[in-house]
Amino acid sequence: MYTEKVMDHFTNPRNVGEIENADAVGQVGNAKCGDIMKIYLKIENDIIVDVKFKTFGCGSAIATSSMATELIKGKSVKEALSLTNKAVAEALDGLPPVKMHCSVLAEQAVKAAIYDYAKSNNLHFEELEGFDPDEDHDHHHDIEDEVENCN
Amino acid sequence: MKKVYLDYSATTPMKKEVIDEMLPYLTEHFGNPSSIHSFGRESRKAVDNARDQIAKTLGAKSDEIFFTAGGTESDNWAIKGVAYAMKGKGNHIITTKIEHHAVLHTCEELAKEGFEITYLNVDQYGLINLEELKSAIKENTILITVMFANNEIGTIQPIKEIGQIAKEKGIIFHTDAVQAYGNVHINVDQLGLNLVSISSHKIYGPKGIGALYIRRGTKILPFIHGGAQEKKRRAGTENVASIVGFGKAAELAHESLDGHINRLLALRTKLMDNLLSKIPYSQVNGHPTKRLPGNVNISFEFIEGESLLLSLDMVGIAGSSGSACTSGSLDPSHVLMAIGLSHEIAHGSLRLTIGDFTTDEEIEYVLEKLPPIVDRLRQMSPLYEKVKGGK
Amino acid sequence: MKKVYLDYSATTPMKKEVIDEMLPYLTEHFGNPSSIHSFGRESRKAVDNARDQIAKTLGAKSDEIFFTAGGTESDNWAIKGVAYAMKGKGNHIITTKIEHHAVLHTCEELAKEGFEITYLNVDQYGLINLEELKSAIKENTILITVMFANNEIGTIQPIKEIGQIAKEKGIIFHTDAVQAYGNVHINVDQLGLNLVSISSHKIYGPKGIGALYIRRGTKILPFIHGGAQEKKRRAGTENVASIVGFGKAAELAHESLDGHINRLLALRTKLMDNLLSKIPYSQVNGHPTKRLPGNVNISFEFIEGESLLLSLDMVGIAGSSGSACTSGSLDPSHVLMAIGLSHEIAHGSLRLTIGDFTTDEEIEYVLEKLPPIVDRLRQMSPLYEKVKGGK
Ligand SMILES: Cc1ncc(COP(=O)(O)O)c(C=O)c1O
Ligand SMILES: Cc1ncc(COP(=O)(O)O)c(C=O)c1O
Ligand code: FES
Ligand code: FES
Repeated sequence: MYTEKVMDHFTNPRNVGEIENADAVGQVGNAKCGDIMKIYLKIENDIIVDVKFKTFGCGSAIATSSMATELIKGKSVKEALSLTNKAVAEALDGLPPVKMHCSVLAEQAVKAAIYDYAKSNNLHFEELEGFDPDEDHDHHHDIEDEVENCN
Repeated sequence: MKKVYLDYSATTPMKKEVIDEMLPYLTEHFGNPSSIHSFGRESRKAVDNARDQIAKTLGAKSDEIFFTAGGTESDNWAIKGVAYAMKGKGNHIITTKIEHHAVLHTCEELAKEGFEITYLNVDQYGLINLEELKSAIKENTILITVMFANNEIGTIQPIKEIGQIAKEKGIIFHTDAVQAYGNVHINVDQLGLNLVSISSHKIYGPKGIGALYIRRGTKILPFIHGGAQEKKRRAGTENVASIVGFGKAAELAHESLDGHINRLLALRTKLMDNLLSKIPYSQVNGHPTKRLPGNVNISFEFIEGESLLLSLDMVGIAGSSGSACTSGSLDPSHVLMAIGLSHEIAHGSLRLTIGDFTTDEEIEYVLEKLPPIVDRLRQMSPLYEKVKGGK
Repeated sequence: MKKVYLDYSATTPMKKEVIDEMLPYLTEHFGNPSSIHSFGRESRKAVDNARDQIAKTLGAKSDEIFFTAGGTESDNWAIKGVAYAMKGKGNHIITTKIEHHAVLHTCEELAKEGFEITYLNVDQYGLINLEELKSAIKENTILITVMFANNEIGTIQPIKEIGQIAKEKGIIFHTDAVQAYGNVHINVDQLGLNLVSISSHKIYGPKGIGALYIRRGTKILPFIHGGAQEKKRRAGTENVASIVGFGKAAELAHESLDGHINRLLALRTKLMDNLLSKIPYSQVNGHPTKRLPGNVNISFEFIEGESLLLSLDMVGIAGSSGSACTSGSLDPSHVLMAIGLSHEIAHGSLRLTIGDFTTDEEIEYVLEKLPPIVDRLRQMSPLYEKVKGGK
């Protein structure tokens, strides 16, 4: 059900861990639907020089966390803010429809970390207008297409 | 790669004797049992023989066994069949919160049609409370349907006591014995059962075939209409080869039941005890003793089931989980919720189910591979940080 | 003893390629397709592949094919599923007098629940009248269900024309194509079909497996409730091996359809023409040309079908009959009654259905054995005396 790339990032996730004295930390998700993602950023001159993550979630959640960190590493904060969940999913050669919501979390986690960065540095990003890292992100599970485990 | 199948509750491989018994009916003996010529009679004999074999395993009469396409159809038939047959008498059905979806969703459909459903609670082990059952019974109660053993946590209900209560009140009692059959002794008379659902692919027989035991005199309407098969109670050309396989599988399971139970129990104990002692922050779900012999269900805190299953799959180990991430709905398993687990704990649940082909070596393999996988996932989990940090 | 099977409409032997394709799924590939581990994924792939194979034979999309336990379940599902889904819009269903019992009895059940059923007449050949259909349509008509080809007399209905009428009126059109499938070209778009029932064991596949084609957007409720299989529309662990066999059988049937039709037609013509010329007081039932290629249905006056079948069976020939004596009810076949046969003529009906393994030599054998049997039975028949006496 998962592409080779997803399985690769699940098996050998890039950038797992924590950054001590991180410049920004973001955590999103809620344990109710299975996903918690935490991202640590080291930022120098507006460039993300290091990034680490921890994830409690399914294979897709772990793989998208890993891919998202790869995609923003070395990028400017601005560029990182433009990261979409679709881009993460595409970089993984796609996700099953029922697992798309997991990639939303990766996007949200990056935003949450930058939100943290903006707050402590008194910066303003219009991309973050209306963004609330503490809200319950509704990564709308599409019940219709999903598979229950009934055996 | 080494392959270790520990998902016997999902489905079982077929036994060689079962396939051998089926093969002639997939090749030369292909007649339709309803035909009166020799091809048909050959098939008819085979179907009758399988019916005898299955009846024997339940202490039932042959004419009380009706073949279906599986456990799901049996459950649908039993519940809707009784509901519609008895609706002149009442519209109240009692079931539990931890039934298989084949029962739960059928009850929900009936609720839409105006039937009233009581869902009994279960305790932390997954057991219903007999007093709660008694007080749930009303004038208009027409059916009690309580599963024999649960597919996720393996808990075995006090079926005999339920049967007694049902009998005293004159209420029809159905049990979904899909998981129990072939793993527990079942005698329909001793247990006071009116209707029993069973399924072949859980007992080393073919998929797509099951049966409903219907005690003589039980008021139940047909569910699938058409030809006059199964004494006009279940239409459709008989699935002869699969019926033959199911009969053989049932016979084999019955003959070796005690040995099977003991063997599975030994392997189960070894697997469960060692996992618990090797892996901190783990807990068993289900009852310590009133449980299916092959069922292990453990929650590992701080990790999520699908990741665990994928990691196990990569080392060739096949299991299942009650995590929401594998369930497709926003919520984790309704069974794990009903026994009072928190969402987090339910998420980290792993079901490993042992069967007749499981070896001691396979258990050793799991005991070697599983702990480091749990550890690796925990290292990645934001939830684990606090604990490590010496909370 | 020589064995000549001429009851292909009752059921068919499996083709070797079909069994070969199934075997791995009866042995090593036994996983439950709902499981996420490698065992499950292997099965899931096989089920998806079979779905593609079948979709292709109907000119349908793969996600419009839903597996069932056979033609009977498909018919039950189609009719009840639409009836319950559409009951807000209307309660009138149009069908025919010559449907298979899977359709007729389901309609009768719905009639008990307050649905209104119109049973269209058929002419002497078994054809419905399109004008009668048109005038039967009412404001509250929600479903037209007309079989593609009849199982007894082989008559093929004007499905395309019915599809057009249904489409114009915006009514859902279901056809029971259990007999037609694999014997007639079927394209769901060209024929304007919303729902199509098919069954594997009529096309050299395994018994106990079938499918319902459901056009995207068709309003239909599930029939069997439970797990989330078949996109939550048909619960129950998938019958993987049989699904694989069905897929292969469908593919084979589709590939060789024209050759199959021509071969059967040649044998059928030989058998029918010779029987008619060799045996006096005999008549063909069904349409001379709009009929299934392998179907022979002849009535021999003055004799009764069961006696004939038994006598044929004693020389190894397997056929069937619409006689009341084989039907278990007091009346002869409702189909033969609907085309206007008298009880006596219906009683003496014999159905011989030809299939892919039928040889010319077998036809010769029947032509040799059948006439003296008919004659012997006639000599015993009191009805025959008058004729002999030169009436
Ligand atoms: C308890 C229980 N009931 C019913 C079923 C459904 O049986 P089947 O898969 O044969 O439809 C299952 C297994 O899937 C089960 O575990
Ligand atoms: C026209 C027709 N419809 C439905 C059926 C039922 O199909 P199944 O035997 O697969 O249930 C049959 C054959 O028995 C048939 O000939
Ligand atoms: S984290 Fe639960 S489905 Fe992806
Ligand atoms: S004469 Fe015996 S059943 Fe017809």
